[in-house]
Amino acid sequence: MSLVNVTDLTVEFGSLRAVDGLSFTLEQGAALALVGESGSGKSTVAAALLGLHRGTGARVAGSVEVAGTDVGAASEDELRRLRGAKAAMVFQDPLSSLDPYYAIGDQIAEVYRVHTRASRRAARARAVEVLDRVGIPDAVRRSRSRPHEFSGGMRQRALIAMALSCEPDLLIADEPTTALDVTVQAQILDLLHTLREETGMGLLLVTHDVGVAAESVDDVLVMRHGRAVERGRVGAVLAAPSEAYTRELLDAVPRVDAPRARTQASLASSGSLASSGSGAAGSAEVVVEAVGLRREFGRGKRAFAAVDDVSLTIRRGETLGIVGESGSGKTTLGRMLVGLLEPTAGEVRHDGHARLGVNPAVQMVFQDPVSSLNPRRTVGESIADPLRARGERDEARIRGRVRDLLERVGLEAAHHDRYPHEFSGGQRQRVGIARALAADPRVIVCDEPVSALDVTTQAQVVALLGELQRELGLALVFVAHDLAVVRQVSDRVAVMRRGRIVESGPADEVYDTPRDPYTRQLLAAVPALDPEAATRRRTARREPAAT
Amino acid sequence: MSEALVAAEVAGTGVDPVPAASGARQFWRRLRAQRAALVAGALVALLVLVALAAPLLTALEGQDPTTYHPALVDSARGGVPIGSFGGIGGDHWLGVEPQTGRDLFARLVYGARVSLGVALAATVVQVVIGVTLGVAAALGNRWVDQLLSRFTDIIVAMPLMIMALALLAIVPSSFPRPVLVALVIGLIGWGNIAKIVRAQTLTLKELDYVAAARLSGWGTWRIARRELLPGLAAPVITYAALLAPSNITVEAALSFLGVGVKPPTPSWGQMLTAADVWYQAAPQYLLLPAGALFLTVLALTVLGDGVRTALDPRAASRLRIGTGRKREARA
Amino acid sequence: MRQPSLTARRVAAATVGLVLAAGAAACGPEDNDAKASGGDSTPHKGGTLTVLNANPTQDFDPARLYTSGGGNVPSLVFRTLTTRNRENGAAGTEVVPDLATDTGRPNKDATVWTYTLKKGLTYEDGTAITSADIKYGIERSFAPELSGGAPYLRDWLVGAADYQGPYKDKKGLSAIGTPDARTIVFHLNKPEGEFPYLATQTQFTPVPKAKDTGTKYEEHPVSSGPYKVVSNQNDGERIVLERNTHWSAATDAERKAYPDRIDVRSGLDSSVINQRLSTSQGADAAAVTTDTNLGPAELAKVSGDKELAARVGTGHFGYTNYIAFNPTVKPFDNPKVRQAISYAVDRSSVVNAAGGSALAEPATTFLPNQKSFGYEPYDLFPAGKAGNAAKARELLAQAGYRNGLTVTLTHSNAKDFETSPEIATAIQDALKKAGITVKLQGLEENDYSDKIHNVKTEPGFFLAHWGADWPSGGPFLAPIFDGRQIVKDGANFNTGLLDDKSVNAEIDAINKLTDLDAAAKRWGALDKKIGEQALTVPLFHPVYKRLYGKDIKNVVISDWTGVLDISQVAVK
Amino acid sequence: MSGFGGFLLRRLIGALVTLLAISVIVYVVFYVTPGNVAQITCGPRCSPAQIQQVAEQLHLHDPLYVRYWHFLEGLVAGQDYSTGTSVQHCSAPCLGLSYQSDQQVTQLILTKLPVSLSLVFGAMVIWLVLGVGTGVLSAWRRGRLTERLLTGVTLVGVATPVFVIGLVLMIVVCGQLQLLPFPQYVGLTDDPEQWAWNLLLPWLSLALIEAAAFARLTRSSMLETLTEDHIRTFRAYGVGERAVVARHALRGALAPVIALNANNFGSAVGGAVLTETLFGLPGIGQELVHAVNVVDLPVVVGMVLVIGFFVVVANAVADVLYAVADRRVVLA
Repeated sequence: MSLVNVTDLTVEFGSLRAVDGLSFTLEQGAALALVGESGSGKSTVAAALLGLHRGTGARVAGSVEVAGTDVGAASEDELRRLRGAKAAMVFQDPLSSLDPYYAIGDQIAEVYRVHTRASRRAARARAVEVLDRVGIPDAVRRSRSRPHEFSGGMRQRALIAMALSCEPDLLIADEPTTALDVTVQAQILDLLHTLREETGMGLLLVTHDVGVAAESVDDVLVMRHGRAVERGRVGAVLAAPSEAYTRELLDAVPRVDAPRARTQASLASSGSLASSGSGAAGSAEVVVEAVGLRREFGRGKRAFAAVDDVSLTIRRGETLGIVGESGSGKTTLGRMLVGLLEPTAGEVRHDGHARLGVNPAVQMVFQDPVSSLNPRRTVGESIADPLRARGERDEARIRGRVRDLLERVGLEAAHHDRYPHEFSGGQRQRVGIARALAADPRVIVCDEPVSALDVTTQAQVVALLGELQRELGLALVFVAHDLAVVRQVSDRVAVMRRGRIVESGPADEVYDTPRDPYTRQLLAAVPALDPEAATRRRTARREPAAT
Repeated sequence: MSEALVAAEVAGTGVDPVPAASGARQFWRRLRAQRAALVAGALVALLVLVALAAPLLTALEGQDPTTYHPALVDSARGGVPIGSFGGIGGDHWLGVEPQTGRDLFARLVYGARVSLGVALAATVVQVVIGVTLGVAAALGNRWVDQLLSRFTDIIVAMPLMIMALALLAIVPSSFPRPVLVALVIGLIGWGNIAKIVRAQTLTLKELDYVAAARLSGWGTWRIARRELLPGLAAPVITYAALLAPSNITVEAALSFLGVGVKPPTPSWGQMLTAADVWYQAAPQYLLLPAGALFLTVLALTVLGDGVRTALDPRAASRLRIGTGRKREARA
Repeated sequence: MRQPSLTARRVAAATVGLVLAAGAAACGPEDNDAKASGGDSTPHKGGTLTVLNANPTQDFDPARLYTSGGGNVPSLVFRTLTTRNRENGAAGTEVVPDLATDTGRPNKDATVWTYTLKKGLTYEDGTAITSADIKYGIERSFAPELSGGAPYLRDWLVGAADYQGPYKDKKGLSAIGTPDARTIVFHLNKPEGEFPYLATQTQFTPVPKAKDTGTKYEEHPVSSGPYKVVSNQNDGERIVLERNTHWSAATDAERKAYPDRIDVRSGLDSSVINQRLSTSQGADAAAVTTDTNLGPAELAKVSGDKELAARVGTGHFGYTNYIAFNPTVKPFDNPKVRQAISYAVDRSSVVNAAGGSALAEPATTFLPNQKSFGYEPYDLFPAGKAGNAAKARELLAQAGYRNGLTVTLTHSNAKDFETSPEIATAIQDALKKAGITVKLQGLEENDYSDKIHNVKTEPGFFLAHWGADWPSGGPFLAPIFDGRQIVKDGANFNTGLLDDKSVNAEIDAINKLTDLDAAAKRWGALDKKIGEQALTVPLFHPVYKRLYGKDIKNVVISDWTGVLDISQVAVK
Repeated sequence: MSGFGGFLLRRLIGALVTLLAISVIVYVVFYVTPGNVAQITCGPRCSPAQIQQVAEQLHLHDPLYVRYWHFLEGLVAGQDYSTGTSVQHCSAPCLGLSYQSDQQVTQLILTKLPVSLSLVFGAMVIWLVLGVGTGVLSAWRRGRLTERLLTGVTLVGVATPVFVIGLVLMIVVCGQLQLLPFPQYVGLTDDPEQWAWNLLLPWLSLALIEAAAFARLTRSSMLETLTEDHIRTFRAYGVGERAVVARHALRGALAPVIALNANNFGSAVGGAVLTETLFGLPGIGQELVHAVNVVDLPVVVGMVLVIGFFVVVANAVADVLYAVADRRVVLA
């Protein structure tokens, strides 16, 4: 008997069909990844396995059988016995998925008691045991901590511990590492792998990241629009996809190990490529320069420096990648470069002059396509802002210019009067780029411009930025956490950690021969698309992780 | 009937068929999905209509709110209205007031003008002051923020009825009373809305589109007007919808204390105050203003809830298990 | 949605004219249901009497109390030289001896009054009461720290005008002589035949100098009456009195003092008081109120309930509510205008606004309709029941206001029935018929009181009222119409600013009379004479209707106070 | 810990500044309020000379800033005053003497405060139990008849003026049914049973209206918490609905309720005036209104400061409770 048996599953929310006639099975102890872009219905499937759609108004058709329980027909009690005991789920955001008011150990114990009727004391002991098992140091003491006292990775471990507490047959992991930094992600994936080896439980992994799937599972099921596109062994599918969509998807995934595509080479070309402040002066003039930037937040004892003594230069036409994990200070640095934040110390020079405050010649493209556009104004108005701010009064000329910009970024002139919510994430990001361009900037700082987008869209936006740079001779600062994307777009790269630049230099040099141990650690943590390579690297990672 | 009224009101608000108003259109669609809110809205509209048409309605009845009818009350028994149900009849649709014999229907509909007018005007004053100071505190530097926030704290910490009593006593009586009452309620009741607006503005201020507007080169004033104020609309409307009914009660309370609008101008609070001792001898005298006040507050509250639900899409999707769709989009 | 803090609606703020401390004041029941109450109507000693009041008796200090006839509760603790006769009706308006052996022996022109104390008078601690203590009690009422009493002592006693009381001025008041411990002599600066009435006020109670604690005396004043103060919480909010064992009924012919204990609870809402009295449960069965009338709504209920109706005490206190004119303000300088308004007033509307015919009697005279005031019925500008609009128009036309007239009527916003907005609107409505448009100017109580009693700010046309300090025409007419009592730089009560030599002379002449009946007749005649000037429009005299509990016996309501006398009540 | 200490210190300074500002405002407002204080204090028939004496006695001729300075002095150092026969000391913090009753305002407050606190505390217990209970129930039973009924009842509560509810309750319960005595305040220490018995009705009238507001807040807060991710976690782990609501949703939903409650408590101390007046309870609110009517400035300032003090303290407590209830607030 299969551990999971899904036949013809259809889930509808109102008029939206999220899952459409999906069937798959998962054998005992096997691992399957549901891979797809946003809206593919993969998470809906995960929720359906535990019957979580009950009572929410969603219509579920088809049959779902998990560990011998017919989820569709089961009574509330039967469902409760399934949930947590036979099939446990790990969620994406470990902070919000744990109750902030209770100690972690208590929460795990509570779940354990629901299924085992164990005594309070035994349940607490079990909680400590599983916390220890997932690698929480000093588990006895830490079990008394509340979620906010844990780091992101520790929280996810705790959530996994909760899942383990009743020794389920199936672990459903819904984007378990998406909210985590790449190094932490690697640790969590390793943990999942180890646990599976040890307990022999089945794993259903839901992810948008093909790399994560490659690291973790045996089989992969690619989904799109609620339907299955392709299923097969993970190695086979990744190496030789049979469906066009899978190919497209794979092509769009940026590779951290591939050198930068020369087609995107910038105007500045080889000259500045080598320039890293090491002496090989570039030919193009410096447009933005940061000297000894420091920025503190908070006051008194709580003060800390988000950015600490950072100096860098950006030359006309080049792309500077700034890469780092969350909390490394890269966004703060980006905001100081454009003048949205004032540095505590040091200065930003635009065209050689120290400058406080914003400068239309230095623009920004933001991360969140939702919050970067005013939802109450048409995109045309938003794009026209820099024009009007400059004093342009001629409506016809403004409209013409906005139309040009819209078309330039791959949108239609007819989009002028539409509101942001009518656009997709990628389109909104294009609007953001158009607005930045409207100011005729010399530099655009892109703060995680593609991290909220699906990979295929990501690739398009990255390509657009490259094109624009070539065409307009823009300098780009590309701030991102995704090492692969940064490598793809950057001429030079700076790696940030705890507010400082630990390593910088030409992109290929940094990626291929990293000098700083932190850079090496980062690169080692990036999931590989090749399962075999992933295994090799996992083994390699275990050694430093053990220390 | 009520739905037609609401529809009329909605149409009158200028819903534009082009997508430019899609936000508003969505709002109305969500609002219309709530039957209770519709009924409440219709009731509010009806009340406003009655208040506006007060002279017309009383003319129809053939009475006015100030004429005494000593012959219609029993002087020996403290002035209870003569006749059943407080003297209800063709001449006096809802009977007459004890002691004076003034027409209750006329006083009730004229009272609606004062009660509604004062409450709504006070709400406007509260919103204007609250939004101005809240935005200023959020956008100003540390000192401005400290000063305004402290000031807001003080206003919130003052026993407001007491200040209202004092303020109403200070202003010369030649000042039009209903305007004064509205102003005083407005001037003392803006503390919480300022706090809400400040908090909301601080949130909005951090949004990327505001940063983008700054990068465009706009100044603070323009950003406040174009980028922040529209974003404040939802919480402000929601709060105002809750303030309005509470202001009606405040007006009634001030009348209760004898510092509300001056006689012979009728207001519901004033009627209620005069009537509460008559609950046994002339129950309709108490029930009419109490009922009117109750219905109005109820209708405004339900409408306020409806507006809030319509403005806050989360309210619509409450209790639905997150499927991760939202998160995927972010990831 | 919190209810905003509300408030004291029925806060009867300081009433002008006369604060009826703990419901003092005069009068008498017409329908004597007093004797009808209870099966066994014989009163017995014992029990606790509860007094439920709206307004606390603040400043329970004999120097500070402003009473008519010594007040109701205060009179249980403070005996005075003379006191009011504790009888029903008109008999109750007489002044009788209390501490003194008689009501005072005047010299020939009534400028020197001599009193002799009874023998065997003691305080609550058993020490003897002396005439020096009475003198000291009067002296301390001049201390600015202990302000509050009536103005007569300062006005009448020789050399008292600038006296600042015994704390600042150790020499004392030379106008009061105490030749021996039982004799006290008062020297007045003009003839005052009504001095015995004044001697009923609490300032005439003895205060032992050794026990005087200044402003703190009110917390425990030394009793000379049948009860002593056991506790006085929160400035009169709750006063508990118990029997004073040193009081001797033999020296006190007036006070019966049946209950053993009297519990005065104040600060209650008037509708609560009436509800409690009508329910009459538990301790409330032995409860009375001295300051809360039945409201019109309650009256409507009571009148349909025989049991309740039998427990209503009706009384009259010398009191008049009226419209006042300031003849220095146009158009009220024109007597025709004042007369027109007198004609136009609709007294039945006004009476209804004041609570109906059971609570108010239409007034056409300024003096209250009681014999002791010298009441002589007259109606100089007959308005009939509903006002004579035609006559009013005619007079207006003569005055040159053929097309009507717009005037402003000033009134208080206070929620008492006397000057309330309701009465103002009733007048407004009535004058409309005569072509007079009335704008209302409602002022907050303090503001109103300031404005109408200041010659500089006095409005031309406003609502006012006046009550008797004692049941006689003197204190009723003199402050309002005596030209020499116009106060330019302080509280002025002669709001008509009347300074008529013949009126002043007549007032002086009557004050010389020590035959109070003869005086009363001449007060009545004077009232009518002044009435011709139409400086006021009398509106109504209030009637007191007060509930009392089921167990209350021996109800006595005099025309002096108009409320049941606690000193006569029994609860067993 | 130093973070918490610093927070308290900042709060304290802020509260002091707020209270001082309030006292200044009250001084100014009542300075310009019409009403001749000396006349009111002296009595209606005082002569101009007497009024002068009284005005001097009360320092009414001093300029505003001098009077305010005296007030501050008294607050810090106390003040001496004469009763006529002796000199008494009003020890710091002295809020001065009432113009009307010559009582020390601090003592006046001490006698009135227990009444108001009894009223508000008791009412608070009732409104919390009723309000939160109703709110939780209606959130849990969302969409069913129970919820509709409860929503209806709470709306009625919200829409009814307290002066109507109080009066009708008293007349029906005490007058007609005679279930309870007509309320009169009995000290808690004197007779706890009578204390509670007498206050029951005032508690109810005050609480019914507040409870409605709390029910609404609890309901919406509860509905919001029920959509949170951690609720989903426990559902997905087979924890029963009852436990999810009781243990996890309620805890989160109560944070804003706690905050509102602390705020409400402060303002209710001064805001229960009507209840106090209606039931004849000699509390702060009743005294304050009386003092306003007779322009008794020291009493008004003192009472307003006490009320302000409660509001400020309650707000601080609300913040602390909020932070304690939700540690994320401090750290995140």
